[in-house]
Amino acid sequence: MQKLSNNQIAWRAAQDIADGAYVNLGIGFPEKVAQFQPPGREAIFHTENGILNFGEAPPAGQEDWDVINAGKKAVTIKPGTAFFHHADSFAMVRGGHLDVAILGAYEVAETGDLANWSTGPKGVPAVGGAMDLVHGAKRVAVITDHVTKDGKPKLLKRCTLPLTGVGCVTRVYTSLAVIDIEGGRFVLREKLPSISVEDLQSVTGAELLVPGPVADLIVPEV
Amino acid sequence: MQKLSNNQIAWRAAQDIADGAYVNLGIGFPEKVAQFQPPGREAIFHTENGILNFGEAPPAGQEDWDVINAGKKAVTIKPGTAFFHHADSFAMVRGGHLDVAILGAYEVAETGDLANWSTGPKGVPAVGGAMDLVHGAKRVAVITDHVTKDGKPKLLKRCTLPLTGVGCVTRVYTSLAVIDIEGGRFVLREKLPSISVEDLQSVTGAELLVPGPVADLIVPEV
Amino acid sequence: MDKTVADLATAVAGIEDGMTVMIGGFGGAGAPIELIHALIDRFRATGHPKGLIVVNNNAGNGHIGLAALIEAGMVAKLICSFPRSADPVVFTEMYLAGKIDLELVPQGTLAERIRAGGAGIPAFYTPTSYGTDLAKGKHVEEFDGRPYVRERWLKADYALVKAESADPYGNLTYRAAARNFNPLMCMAARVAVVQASRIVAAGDLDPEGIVTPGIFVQKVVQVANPHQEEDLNRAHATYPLEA
Amino acid sequence: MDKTVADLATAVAGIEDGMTVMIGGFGGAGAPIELIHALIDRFRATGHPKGLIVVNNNAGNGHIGLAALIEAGMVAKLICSFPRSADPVVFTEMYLAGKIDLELVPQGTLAERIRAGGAGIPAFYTPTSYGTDLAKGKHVEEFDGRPYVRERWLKADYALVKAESADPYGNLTYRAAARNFNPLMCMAARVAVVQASRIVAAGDLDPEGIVTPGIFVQKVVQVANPHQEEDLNRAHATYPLEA
Repeated sequence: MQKLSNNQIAWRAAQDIADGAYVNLGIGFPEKVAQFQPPGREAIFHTENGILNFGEAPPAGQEDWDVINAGKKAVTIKPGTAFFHHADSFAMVRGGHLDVAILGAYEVAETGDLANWSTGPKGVPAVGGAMDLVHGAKRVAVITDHVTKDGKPKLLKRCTLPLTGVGCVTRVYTSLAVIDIEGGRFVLREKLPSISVEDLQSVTGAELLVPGPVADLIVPEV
Repeated sequence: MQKLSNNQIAWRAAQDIADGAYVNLGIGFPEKVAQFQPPGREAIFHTENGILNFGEAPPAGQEDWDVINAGKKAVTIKPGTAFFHHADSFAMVRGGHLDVAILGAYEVAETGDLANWSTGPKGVPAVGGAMDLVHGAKRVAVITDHVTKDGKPKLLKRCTLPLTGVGCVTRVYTSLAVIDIEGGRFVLREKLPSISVEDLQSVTGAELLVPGPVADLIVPEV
Repeated sequence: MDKTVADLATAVAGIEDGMTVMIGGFGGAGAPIELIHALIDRFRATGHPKGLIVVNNNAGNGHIGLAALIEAGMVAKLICSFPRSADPVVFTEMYLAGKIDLELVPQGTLAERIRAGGAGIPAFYTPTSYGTDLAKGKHVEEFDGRPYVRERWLKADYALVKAESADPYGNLTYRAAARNFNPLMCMAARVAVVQASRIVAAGDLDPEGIVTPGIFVQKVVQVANPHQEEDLNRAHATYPLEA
Repeated sequence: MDKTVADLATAVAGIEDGMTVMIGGFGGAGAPIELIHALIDRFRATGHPKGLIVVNNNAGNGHIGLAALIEAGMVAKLICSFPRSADPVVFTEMYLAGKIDLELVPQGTLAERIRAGGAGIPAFYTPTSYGTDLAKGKHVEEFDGRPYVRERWLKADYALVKAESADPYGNLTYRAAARNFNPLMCMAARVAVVQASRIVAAGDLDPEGIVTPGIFVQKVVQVANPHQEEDLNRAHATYPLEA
């Protein structure tokens, strides 16, 4: 089955970020979204550890390890950058000041529940800012492969892994489709032209509603 | 009956402020305490509206009306002054970071209850920061004339006016005496040499305990 | 991104009848006099907005700024800690005549409720006001053996704020104790409208010294030489001001 | 008033067995490496302090700083949001062996609990963690139809903090994102101990730009060229550091 690369998923998610939006990108894969801002639009990126409006990574060897993002990777400042402490940073998050948070997922349920912090009781649990982000941003979107490495659905009726948040996700960008969550159901908005709704349903763990036209999900090679 | 002037009461209260203490003085009469810091001791004054370590009033005509105290009187900055917003300011108050708050009073009860914000249902009520201060500072002291203008006791078994705080006052500096509040009782520590314990009791609305020696309250003309 | 608007009228556009409007300032320090006067101008021209719920530490002084807003009859309710001033006659008369409602809030609780509104904290506990008339009807709970009063967040549709410097992103600095409630109100309002004495280019503000990051600000208008309420009152000014 | 102390050993004096110690930093940025190492030195010399409850966002990286404190066996419990790092082996092994307790707290809740401790707010409500394992056993309440979890303040006996500049009053500035938890921890600790890269005279810090007012600080020690945790780890350093 054809599928989008991670870069392509990130590209698609970036198209929905409006000019002037305040955006938090989860650590890891979601950080890629920043690379695909459409020309002419300016997004302002927030990182939990106290920087608003930071710039891209510096060249290797020129890192300032006091200027890092939530993933502890070096970033840069630019005109308009502001620094602040952690309580102010999470006031931005929890207080509804972010326009969108884009996060990774282990599982997403049709209820909007998200599981992305723990794969179960083994090992060392670590949550970071994920549970705050899902309850703060005006819009919480997920980017993810449509299925696990073993080919099992990640979009489910109910999450099986420990939850990050309840009823928080409203849009999922996968390697195969763009799916909204409305009224506790998955609503298919876009899919790769090469796969049928039936094929998509077969790798999705809950019913996909198709109440209106489904657009072709066409993404450039990026 | 001999009594201390307001300046003298303020002077006496100032003697108990340790070197390096963080102090909030209520608006009006308590502001006088700042004038009588003992030589060699430095108190750092806090004002609710967001200045720490401010200096005395500027000469008339040289006021900066952005540099004012909680009573909206002009003050000055000095080396070491810091500005901050109201939430941080009351974090200092409520969080127990002030060493002492010195406030005025309409009434003080032997329980430590204080009434200093409202004389009853008539007129426009106004509370300001008084209710925060009584629950924040490590030590809450009152300076007051021992009796009302009509000669009635201000130190009572129970307050009759609306309370500012419950069980918050631990020391009262009056025009006649210094009285601690311990275990829900007034304990006499110092009195003017010219008046007897009996005379003092006669103008006090609750029993004065005298468990130990009573020092002479001797204050210079100031 | 450019949050600056051309004039005061544009800055206060969008404030409608019945809205909750937070107004910065502690007494005159940090009071956004020009924004308030622009709002009064709109009311004089159109009859709107009225029935406002205003949040401020005080209730105005003299006949300018917040006092003039109240005097114009635009305010249905005031949420404040200290409705007294050197010249409180406007509020006092309207309050005693029953023409304006008052919610009296201890100053630290007022600040914390506004901060909570901005920080997504719907309720918190404070020792302040326990056992007093201002705690009546409020939930009380003990923590570690000490009683506390539960307070709710305060949010607003709009905030009117006075800053010293602003950049096009809405990053702000303040001047001395004119800071007071202003940064908190930026956080708690859906639309924070800022009058800044100086608008500078992005990058001209030290990122270490920004007090309000731009995410909390929606509109900025330059007012290069703002009135100081205290000066106006010492000159016995009334609004509209004489030219 | 002069809160400066002469050396690191004096700075960390007073931290005793079983105390709660907040340690600033987010990963390596803002981590008070030298204060941590001074505390380890004391433990190596005296066997104390041990059994510490440490509050930090993370659980250390490599074998220096917080990781070295844990490796030395001085920490009984860690309260943090993200006990993972590039090299988390020290914490991971001790945790999996049951030799250290972990209280996992969402990052924003951790920050707000510490701020609440400093601000005299014993409890507050947050939407964060509602419906998750981290809310188990916690009081839940609805406000305006939405469920929230009640969280308690966090306070500490000591805080170890890294600042950029300090004056003798304890007024502090920070450097970039090394600010993070440091200002909050100053507020929440009975004794906030600060290592500053530069101690300046009173009046040398712009009063507008002070991030932590001195009232929240008890001791300051100058560490002119502090280690950056990231640099040490890239050099595979372990504590004690080679000269």
